[in-house]
Amino acid sequence: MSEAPIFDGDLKVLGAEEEAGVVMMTLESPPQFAGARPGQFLLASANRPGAPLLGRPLSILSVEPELRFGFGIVGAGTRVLAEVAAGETVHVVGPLGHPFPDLADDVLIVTDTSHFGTLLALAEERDIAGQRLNAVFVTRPDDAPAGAVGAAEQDSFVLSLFAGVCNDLIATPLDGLEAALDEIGPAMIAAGASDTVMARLQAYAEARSIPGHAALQAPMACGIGACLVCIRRLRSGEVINVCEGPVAPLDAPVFA
Amino acid sequence: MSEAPIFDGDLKVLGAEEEAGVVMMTLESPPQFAGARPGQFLLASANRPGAPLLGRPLSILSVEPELRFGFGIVGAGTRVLAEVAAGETVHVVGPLGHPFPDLADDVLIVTDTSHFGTLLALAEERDIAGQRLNAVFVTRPDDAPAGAVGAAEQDSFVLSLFAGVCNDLIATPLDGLEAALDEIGPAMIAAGASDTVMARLQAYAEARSIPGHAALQAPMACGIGACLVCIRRLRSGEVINVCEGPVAPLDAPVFA
Amino acid sequence: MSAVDLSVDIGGLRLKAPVVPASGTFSYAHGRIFPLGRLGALVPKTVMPEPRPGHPAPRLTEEAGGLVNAIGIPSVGTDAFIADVLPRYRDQGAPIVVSASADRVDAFAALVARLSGEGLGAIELNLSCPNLEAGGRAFALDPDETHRAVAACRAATGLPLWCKLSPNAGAPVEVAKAAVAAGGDALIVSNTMLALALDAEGRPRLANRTGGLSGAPVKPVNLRIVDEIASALDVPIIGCGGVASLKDVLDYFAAGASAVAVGTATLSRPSTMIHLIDALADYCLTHGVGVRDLIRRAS
Amino acid sequence: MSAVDLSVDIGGLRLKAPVVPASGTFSYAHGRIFPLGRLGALVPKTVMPEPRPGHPAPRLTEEAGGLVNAIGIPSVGTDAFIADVLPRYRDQGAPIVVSASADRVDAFAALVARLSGEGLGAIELNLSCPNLEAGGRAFALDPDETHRAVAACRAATGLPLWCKLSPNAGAPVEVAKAAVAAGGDALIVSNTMLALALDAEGRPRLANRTGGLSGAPVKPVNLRIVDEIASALDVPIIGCGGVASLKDVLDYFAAGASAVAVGTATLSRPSTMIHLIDALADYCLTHGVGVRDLIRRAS
Ligand SMILES: Cc1cc2nc3c(=O)[nH]c(=O)nc-3n(C[C@H](O)[C@H](O)[C@H](O)COP(=O)(O)OP(=O)(O)OC[C@H]3O[C@@H](n4cnc5c(N)ncnc54)[C@H](O)[C@@H]3O)c2cc1C
Ligand SMILES: Cc1cc2nc3c(=O)[nH]c(=O)nc-3n(C[C@H](O)[C@H](O)[C@H](O)COP(=O)(O)OP(=O)(O)OC[C@H]3O[C@@H](n4cnc5c(N)ncnc54)[C@H](O)[C@@H]3O)c2cc1C
Ligand SMILES: Cc1cc2nc3c(=O)[nH]c(=O)nc-3n(C[C@H](O)[C@H](O)[C@H](O)COP(=O)(O)O)c2cc1C
Ligand SMILES: Cc1cc2nc3c(=O)[nH]c(=O)nc-3n(C[C@H](O)[C@H](O)[C@H](O)COP(=O)(O)O)c2cc1C
Ligand code: FES
Ligand code: FES
Repeated sequence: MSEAPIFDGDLKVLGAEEEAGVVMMTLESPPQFAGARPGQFLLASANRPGAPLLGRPLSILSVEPELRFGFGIVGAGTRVLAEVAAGETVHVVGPLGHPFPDLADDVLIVTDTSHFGTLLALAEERDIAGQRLNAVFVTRPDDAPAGAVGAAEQDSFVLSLFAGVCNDLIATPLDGLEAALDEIGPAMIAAGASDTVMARLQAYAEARSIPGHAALQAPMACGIGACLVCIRRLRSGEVINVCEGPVAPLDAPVFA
Repeated sequence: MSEAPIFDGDLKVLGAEEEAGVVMMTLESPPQFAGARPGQFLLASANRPGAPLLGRPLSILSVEPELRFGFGIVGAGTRVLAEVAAGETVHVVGPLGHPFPDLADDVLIVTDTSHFGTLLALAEERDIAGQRLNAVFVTRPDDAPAGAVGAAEQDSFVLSLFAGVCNDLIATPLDGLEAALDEIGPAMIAAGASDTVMARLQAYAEARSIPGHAALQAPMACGIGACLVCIRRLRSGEVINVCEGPVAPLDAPVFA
Repeated sequence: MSAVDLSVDIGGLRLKAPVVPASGTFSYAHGRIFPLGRLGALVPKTVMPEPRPGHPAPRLTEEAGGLVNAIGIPSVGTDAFIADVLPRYRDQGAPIVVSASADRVDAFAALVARLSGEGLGAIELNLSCPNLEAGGRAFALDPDETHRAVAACRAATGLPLWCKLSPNAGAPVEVAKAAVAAGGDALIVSNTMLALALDAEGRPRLANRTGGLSGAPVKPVNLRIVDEIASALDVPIIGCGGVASLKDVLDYFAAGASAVAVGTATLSRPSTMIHLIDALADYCLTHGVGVRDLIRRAS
Repeated sequence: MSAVDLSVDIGGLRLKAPVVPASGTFSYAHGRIFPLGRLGALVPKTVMPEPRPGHPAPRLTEEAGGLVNAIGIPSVGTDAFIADVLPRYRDQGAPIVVSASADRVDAFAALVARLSGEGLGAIELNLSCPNLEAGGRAFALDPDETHRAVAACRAATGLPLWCKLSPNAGAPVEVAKAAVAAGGDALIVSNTMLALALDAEGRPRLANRTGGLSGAPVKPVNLRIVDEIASALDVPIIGCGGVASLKDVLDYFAAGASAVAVGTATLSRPSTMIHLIDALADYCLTHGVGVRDLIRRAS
């Protein structure tokens, strides 16, 4: 896998729809993306004057018939990407990173809007395989900043994406996280969410010896392990390059 | 005049039409422009990401009911300005510089495409006053570079602008310049053209003691005499700031 | 806006607003665009002792989102400056700060002495002129040469001296220390960075071959130099280089400046300084802070 | 494309194309994007004698159309580098040029000696590491310290030495002369410019506070330094800083470089070096010139 070819070039935008500050985008799918799996990502940047230099890491949702991903509008990079219309091109580097490792059939997804792409990819893959997963989705306070729209509106749109492909889906504010987890009693967890959520989840899983995997995020430059920009600290004292993940054992990272 | 207020701000584009690599543009006309006259100019820049920092000097054609100017697409600045559509804004500083001084009633215009704006302003003003002027227009070789279009096509479009407002209009290649001038036998000349044309015109006028005025061009930054960027050499050994002209006595500048 | 007190003290001179022109990009003619009295100070183009022509054209080009200029400090010389230029800056409601330079220390001091009787608010020493007594290297590249020039000017005037440094110096903090030790009252950080711009055929775009880079590309560098100097010295600093937005002003303040000078942005949008003063007043009002609270606020 | 001979000689090492990676922005993993053998050389991230963690995150931010980085040269150390990293660069059809650094001269020389037996094409001396024997100022800021470091490395190896300079030096030509006098075979001009980037609250965006500016904003400055050095010295120069387009390559050649190194543009568009090699071949073909004709062509 890690020696597979990586595509680097412009791809035509086939579709782009924005709702509640989230954009779902599809591009032509070049052959290098065949076989890409949940957890893997691409770097995308708008070919527009004034766009940031660096591509933004975004999880791959599916690769056929079209290359599909979705992103929340967060800062300058995603803002200009959101302006790109069908017919224009986007610069793409990928597929990058490694997919989730083998997961239990009944692995529980824990996520929130900030990391929805990576976990939605997993939920969709399992749905297609006829194996719908359960998910816990942590919502934000209504007044949390979420760009132009309200956090509640954005969260509810993202929830609707999971609702279509999950079995049980529990939406809970952060203080209900443990209760929601107790309700399901997971044997294994696949998670990606903001650090506050992850710190509580890590403690919960550790207390109950539940194994799991965490999809990490960090700002990136090269996406392939060359620049050492995308580091996250581990509890061992080491650091890892997120782009060489982005999935790590749930008990490994420091969630500050 | 030189203490009159100068406008500095964005103006809405009311119209923009491109033909043969020449754009005729109209903007809302702020009060500061009232009374601006031929020879005076503005600095215009597109409010678009990636546009050059500095405004480009363009001659004012008319100020009411709309602020009007025309420009050839030459390099980066005029290229992005040509992309601006009605409804967008353009950043404008002006009116700048000083108008032509008092000219004889039968002053002869000598120009070419590179300096058409300044002399077209004069021709239009006299036409409105019911005093059509004669003009000699120096055409370029057909294969001269003129951006995307051919020089012949561009010259003939610019000629049509003069044709509508001039009395006699002689179009001639450079080597016919003196013959064309002889044909008219001007008592006074108002000229603006490329240096090659101007050098020959200066020699012609000097040999015959014909007085005249030259509209100069130079790349600019401030447009008001502060930065000392827009200098041209004079035969006296001094230099002048074109933006404090742009009109100078025909016998003063060095046309290299 | 006028309700907010934006005044700062720059080395003995009180400015009603912490925004001043960068020398060489501003003139009294800007009074046709906005009331000059709104500025912190009026700073004409650098004056030199004798008349001089400056460099041939082309003198300016755009590069990397900034400008590269090689004007070469043309000057009418001190006499004509005092007789013909200076009067146009008087009685505008803002102090006049004259930028002065020379290529020898004694001429520098004589020029400063001469300007002292002209009712100025301060004198700005442009230390980036080639120093003919040290092989043509700008004074501001070297702590010793800077000390020599500033000390001589100090002895020549009682006016506040603002010393304008160069980002081309290898040890800017040492140069800053020398300027202050020699009696400089404030520092302008800083002038342009030596640069080269070529055309499509590999020829220099400027007649002088190299020039000085200004605008957005130099801001992160000058901001770092302000930060280094402010950590090492207690002296008023005017941040200069790439100031175009309120964020740029706040950044220079956070790094340790108490005022900013604006050059390239004035060329591109002449009213920039006024917009910045308004935006700063608005920011102070909205955030309930004084302008002096912004200096090194996160350090 | 392959019909055109783009080869150049850089201080004793023949490169099949005059485009190489800037250390720290490239790895063997780029072989998944393009054939590594097309590059002039393979240049891994700078290796240091001992394992070290580098700076905390955040390590990178965008600013002024470029990047500011403070990675802090994390390294696995020499042993692990030779055992685990270096093998991944072998047999790719391009010479390996290892970028090495240390914070003391003896450690620098020992590292270079150690690398000498590893079949490299050349060793690149990253002279921008803080020099602990001179108060933490980078070697490349000072001609004497540069001479000391390069001379010690020269004595330690027979391989070509490429010396990477710093644009923060006040007298880059003096540093270049020192590097060449001490036995440097080629110069890389140059590393990043010290810079500061702040967030909306005036706090540093990078954990290390300051960082190094790269990309478009530094190009006009590094181009000027290349020009100055090429006028003063006869030594092969690799232009580095803001190379992203064919025009940038041609500019560095015109200023006096015989090759370019590409960093920031590789981060933004990983295949940039390949596109540049193709575009350069195309240019030479169309204009009927050899790549060596482009060096200082308008001087
Ligand atoms: C492997 C991976 C997969 C991802 N998948 C998705 C996805 O499918 N959908 C989605 O919406 N987002 C995803 N992200 C997050 C996405 O990359 C960031 O939201 C985006 O880079 C922000 O860029 P910006 O220019 O809009 O914001 P910026 O202005 O760059 O940053 C805004 C804020 O976000 C932080 N930030 C910037 N980049 C990142 C980053 N890469 N990771 C975490 N924080 C960052 C900044 O520090 C800053 O606080 C993923 C990130 C990674 C690392
Ligand atoms: C007072 C004045 C009035 C003018 N009026 C008009 C007008 O009404 N209509 C019109 O089409 N043009 C006019 N010009 C010329 C116009 O300003 C230039 O064509 C324009 O600035 C070129 O900008 P650019 O970015 O497209 O080209 P650039 O890429 O900046 O330059 C392309 C070429 O043109 C040269 N050039 C750049 N700026 C100028 C300049 N200001 N003057 C002369 N040469 C320049 C450059 O050296 C270069 O060779 C006027 C110029 C002046 C000084
Ligand atoms: C066209 C031009 C002319 C300049 N002339 C002078 C000058 O005469 N004296 C001086 O001290 N600095 C001069 N400078 C430098 C500016 O004052 C200022 O220090 C520099 O441009 C950085 O600020 P900026 O990025 O805001 O332009 C000049 C700069 C430009 C662009
Ligand atoms: C993320 C990053 C990491 C870097 N790491 C190193 C390094 O380890 N060693 C080194 O000599 N230069 C390093 N550099 C500097 C580059 O090699 C190069 O000299 C500089 O970035 C200028 O070139 P550019 O504008 O093409 O990026 C690094 C630059 C960046 C942006
Ligand atoms: S983004 Fe470069 S190492 Fe991860
Ligand atoms: S453009 Fe500034 S002096 Fe003429």
